[in-house]
Amino acid sequence: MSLTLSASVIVQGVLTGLVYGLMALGLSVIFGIVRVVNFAHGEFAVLAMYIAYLLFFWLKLDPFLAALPIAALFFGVGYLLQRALINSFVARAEHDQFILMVGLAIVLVNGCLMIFGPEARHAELSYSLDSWLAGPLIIDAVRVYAAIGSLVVALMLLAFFRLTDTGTAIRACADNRLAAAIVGLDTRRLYALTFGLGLACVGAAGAMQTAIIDPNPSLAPGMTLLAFTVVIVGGLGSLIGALFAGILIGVAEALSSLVMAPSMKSLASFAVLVLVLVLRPQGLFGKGG
Amino acid sequence: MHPTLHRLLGQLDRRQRLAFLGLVGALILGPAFLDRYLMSIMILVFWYAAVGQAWNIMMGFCGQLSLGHCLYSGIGGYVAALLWVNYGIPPWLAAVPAMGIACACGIVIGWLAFRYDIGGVYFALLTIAFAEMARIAFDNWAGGGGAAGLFIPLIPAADAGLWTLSGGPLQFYYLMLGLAITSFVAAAALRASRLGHEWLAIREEPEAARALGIDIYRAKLAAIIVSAAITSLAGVFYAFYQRNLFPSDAFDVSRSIIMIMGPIVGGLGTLMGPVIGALILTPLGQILIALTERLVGHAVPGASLLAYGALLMVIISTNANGVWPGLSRRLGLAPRALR
Amino acid sequence: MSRSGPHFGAARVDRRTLLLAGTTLSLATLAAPPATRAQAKSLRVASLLPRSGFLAPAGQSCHRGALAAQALLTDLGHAIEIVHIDTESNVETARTQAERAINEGAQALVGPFESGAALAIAQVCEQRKVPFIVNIAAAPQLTEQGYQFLVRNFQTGGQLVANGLKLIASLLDAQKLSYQSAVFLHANDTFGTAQRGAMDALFPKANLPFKLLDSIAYDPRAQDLSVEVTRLRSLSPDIVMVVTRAGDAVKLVRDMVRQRFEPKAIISPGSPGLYDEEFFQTLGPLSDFMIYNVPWVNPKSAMTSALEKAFAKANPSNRFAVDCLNAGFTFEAFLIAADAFKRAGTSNGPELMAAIRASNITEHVMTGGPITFDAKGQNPNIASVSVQNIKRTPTVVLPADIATTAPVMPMPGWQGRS
Amino acid sequence: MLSIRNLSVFYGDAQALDNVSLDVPAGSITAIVGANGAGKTTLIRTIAGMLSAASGEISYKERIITGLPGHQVCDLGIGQVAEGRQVFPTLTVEENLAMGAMLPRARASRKRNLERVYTMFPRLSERRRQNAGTMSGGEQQMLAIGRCLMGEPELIMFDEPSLGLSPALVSDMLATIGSLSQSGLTCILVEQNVAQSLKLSAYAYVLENGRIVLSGSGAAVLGDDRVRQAYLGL
Repeated sequence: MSLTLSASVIVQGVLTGLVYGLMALGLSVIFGIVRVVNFAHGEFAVLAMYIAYLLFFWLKLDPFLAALPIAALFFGVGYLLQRALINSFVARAEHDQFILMVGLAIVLVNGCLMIFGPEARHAELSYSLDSWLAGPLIIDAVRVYAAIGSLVVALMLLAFFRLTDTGTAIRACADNRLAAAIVGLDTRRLYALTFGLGLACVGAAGAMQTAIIDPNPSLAPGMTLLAFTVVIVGGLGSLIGALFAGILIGVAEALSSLVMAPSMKSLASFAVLVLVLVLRPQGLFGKGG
Repeated sequence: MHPTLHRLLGQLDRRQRLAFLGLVGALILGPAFLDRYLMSIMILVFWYAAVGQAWNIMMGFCGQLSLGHCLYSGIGGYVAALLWVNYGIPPWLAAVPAMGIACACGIVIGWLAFRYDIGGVYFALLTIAFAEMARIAFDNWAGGGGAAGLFIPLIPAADAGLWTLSGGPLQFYYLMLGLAITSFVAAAALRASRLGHEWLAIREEPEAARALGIDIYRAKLAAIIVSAAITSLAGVFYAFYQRNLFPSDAFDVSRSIIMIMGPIVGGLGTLMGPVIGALILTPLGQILIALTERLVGHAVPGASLLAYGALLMVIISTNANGVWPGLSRRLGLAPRALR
Repeated sequence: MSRSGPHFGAARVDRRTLLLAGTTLSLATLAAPPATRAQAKSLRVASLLPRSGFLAPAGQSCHRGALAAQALLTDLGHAIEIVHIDTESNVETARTQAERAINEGAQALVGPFESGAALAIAQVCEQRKVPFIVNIAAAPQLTEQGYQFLVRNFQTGGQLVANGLKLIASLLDAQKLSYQSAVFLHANDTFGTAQRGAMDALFPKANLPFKLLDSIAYDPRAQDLSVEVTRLRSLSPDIVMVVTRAGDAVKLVRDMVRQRFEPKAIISPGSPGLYDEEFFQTLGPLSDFMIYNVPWVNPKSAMTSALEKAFAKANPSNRFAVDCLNAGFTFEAFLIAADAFKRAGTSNGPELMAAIRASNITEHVMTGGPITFDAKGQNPNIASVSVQNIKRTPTVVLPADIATTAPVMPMPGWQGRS
Repeated sequence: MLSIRNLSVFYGDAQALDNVSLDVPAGSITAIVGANGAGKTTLIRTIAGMLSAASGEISYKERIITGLPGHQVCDLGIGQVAEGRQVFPTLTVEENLAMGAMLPRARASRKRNLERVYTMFPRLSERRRQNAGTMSGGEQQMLAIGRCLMGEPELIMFDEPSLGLSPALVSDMLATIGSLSQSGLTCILVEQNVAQSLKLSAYAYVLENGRIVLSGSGAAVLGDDRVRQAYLGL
């Protein structure tokens, strides 16, 4: 195995991994703070991908730009969803939340199937197939853009949580739900905001992924599973952790598909998950012991 | 009558006993009234009731959320099918190593998780991870047919029989009914046992359970072993019913999800929950297929599944503890032993 | 149980309504009227296809053929009534729906595009003595298990690969090309793995003029194939042999373009993926010049043009040229049932089945000889042809007697296509 | 200032408060004593809007507040220093304090209140960048009180503020509460140091199994034989 080959595979793994991280950010926010097991995560991402596709199809809007309006739309959807439906499940057991979200996932996927049909849709961007030569390495343009996008989204989230009062209040809710009620934080509103924010991330991630992956209804379950893996490996609620875990898994998968059959590469991500669960259950960047 | 069964029935009041025996009786006489389509549905209902009960032992009794139960049914099916196809070992014998290997997998998972106190969603993810790893392994293992699948050859009708699990729907109707009843009785007996009480204590108050001197690790491990054993036996029957196995189907997350929806919808931790859940969900899916076909025509694939998802959300939103607790109250079956 | 929560009042109503509704529905739909059987004037055939779920793209493509079949067979004077059932890409559903279809009067079953569901349906049909005509499903085991009520009008995986490899040799011969090396890349799913098995067994015996450098299995659920293409590129073969589905074929080509890897030929020895509408729509000019060696509609057959017209009428927004394999085999399955019904004059299962097994249909749409079935229920006369994408349209390029144009080899580079 | 009439609260089937009536006059300390599980914390959480009453009425400054959600109750000026301090462990001291000032009534004067809290507890000022979870129990209690003051409350409910503190710190804590009261704040004090807290209080209620069994001035209750026997072991 040549050095160049390994190097280019690692670069691809890092880029793919950042996209994994991007996909997991929204889940990290929802799962880490509201503690709702959002098993419809991948379905929401696919929905965002379809909307990005439609915006491109009708308005020729670039998916990387469409990320903004879609994030705004998803924020609203998430806010209302939490208020109207999920809030009554916050205090209920995980398995009840799980069934609710599975039901929602089935509705979303089959809604997409009924509207868009089973074939993947594709947004043909002028730069879809661009790549750059960097010495012996070939780097895909869209993956670089998506990786940058995921870093930007992560930074914005981080800034929101660190620098704004509302962001701090949301962290406070996650930190100690009882104390949040005691100091008079409107936890219902904050949870709705958080869920909205989480879905906004999913929306942005989905939109940007449209440049790389073609939306089709059967993508969703794999995305959900991957996002959960990334979030658990990175540590609940840790945004940096999600990005790092995404890269770790991306590189592990890429390298394993070099040394063994590529069809076994997701073995690597599950192996990482098992190792982390056993050795450091709070995740690589999780708090506490 | 078997003493355990006798003791269990003894716990029921007259009305409950009548209802229970009436239900069992009706199911036993079922084939006299059911056409083949309804029987094929009931076969699935029994199967899901059985594996739902097995899952319920782990989650409903002991509080350990497994989302990877397809691992056990898949292993059970694969081991028995491989032994039959390659060595001619009949499934009833092959079920022993099948259950053994499935239990061994359960022990490994339990050992990893319970030693380190991994619970809740983390445990769920661990179980999914193992099921997925099994899927990938079987997908790539040529000896087991790989992704191309493993096929159990058809046996000519003349030689078909119970011993080789190759009979018609009537045989599988009673086989699956027997499986469901067995798992129900096993769950009832376990729940009434010392181990069952330990499980309930662990589910409710793990710290208090520890303080009472309960060996939590051992009790949880027992739960996963019992659950894996029943599920893998069910997997053997299922494999010989369908007569083919594909890793992408046998070890798919969605199979685990379908397995656990019944007990949750029916009433988690109750004995009747998995039964009621299976009786609701499996026919519901079938009804919706036929209904949407009639209402919206055959031109809208996805409509029936969409309605299924929506109804699932309605059921779980309006039934805080599942359907059975409320239903049993209204039927006047005071929720004592059967709940 | 502790006292019920605050929702109890509301839940009670909901539950009761639900229960009531549920009971009514079950009565209405499950207990369907007993079917009028036996000597009906027309044959009722159920089409069982995975039109939702994982296999929906292919299932819907087949379904379009079933829609066309109803019209064309009626035109041809066959008395056939097709009912359409969605198997949801789920083996359990396939099985229960097969039972329901027969309950509701189906006298023959057609479907189901994939092997797992085919086996599930085969068992039902075997027990109920209702003929089952497999439209598409390649697992060799289907016709090796002794099913009496099953016939398959499709090639097995092994036949596909054997014919596919032969055609590759003919292509190289016809174009006087001497390619040195190939890599086999396949999706690690049911079909792909079966093809891999056939390839491993057949390639060493096929005496092809090039070396097989490696066989690479990839995960069809993977988000991209960049690493796989990187591996390919480092091997740098002349020919890339692929077994794909539409989604991953797109990923494969895109990553080849991005990594500027240009093999001299991309040839499928018998798989879908390279000719789905999704592939053409998504890749545009980049979809051109792919070659696939598969059974295809015979462009020189009169019935093919009739089917094409019926297809266009039933599915105005779809191209027959793209759907023709799925639609053609699905149509032929119904044709086989209708033809047997005409000859047998009865819809009685065993008699109809005997007629089906005795089929000898010379006038049909797919390439190859007349439709007949061997003792196992397999049609041995289906031929593969080489089809190449030219200007976003699948075009038969070999064998010469039915080819509409000559193959373009080696494949032009990715850049500058239009 | 606060008046409760015939309040009953249930946890599932269990009745936690049974027909409780009490009055909290403005500008003084009202003590509530009782054994563990008597319903003291339930009472405080019900006033705070965190639990809902089955029957009865709570009025604050002539306004009925029964059924208002917690954050609205807080915004009326009813603050709480909860049992076990309940700080936000991974937030810094300053962030913790900021959370106390999220109420609309306190937003504008946040800066001034922050200075006031830092003057009152210089220790918090020194540790303003430190995570609250890493501080000692006494410091966390200061933080809890400071955070409550950030919301500009007019009524503060203290739930076992001295729990887990050393005797010296307990005295400090009670002194702080006394001085807060002197500055014009109304206080409800739930304490296990019955003698010390009754001495500090103008009024007192004794809660047993969810019922008020005794009430009167702090001194009178302290002098009652039953109280002396049950809570002071005399």
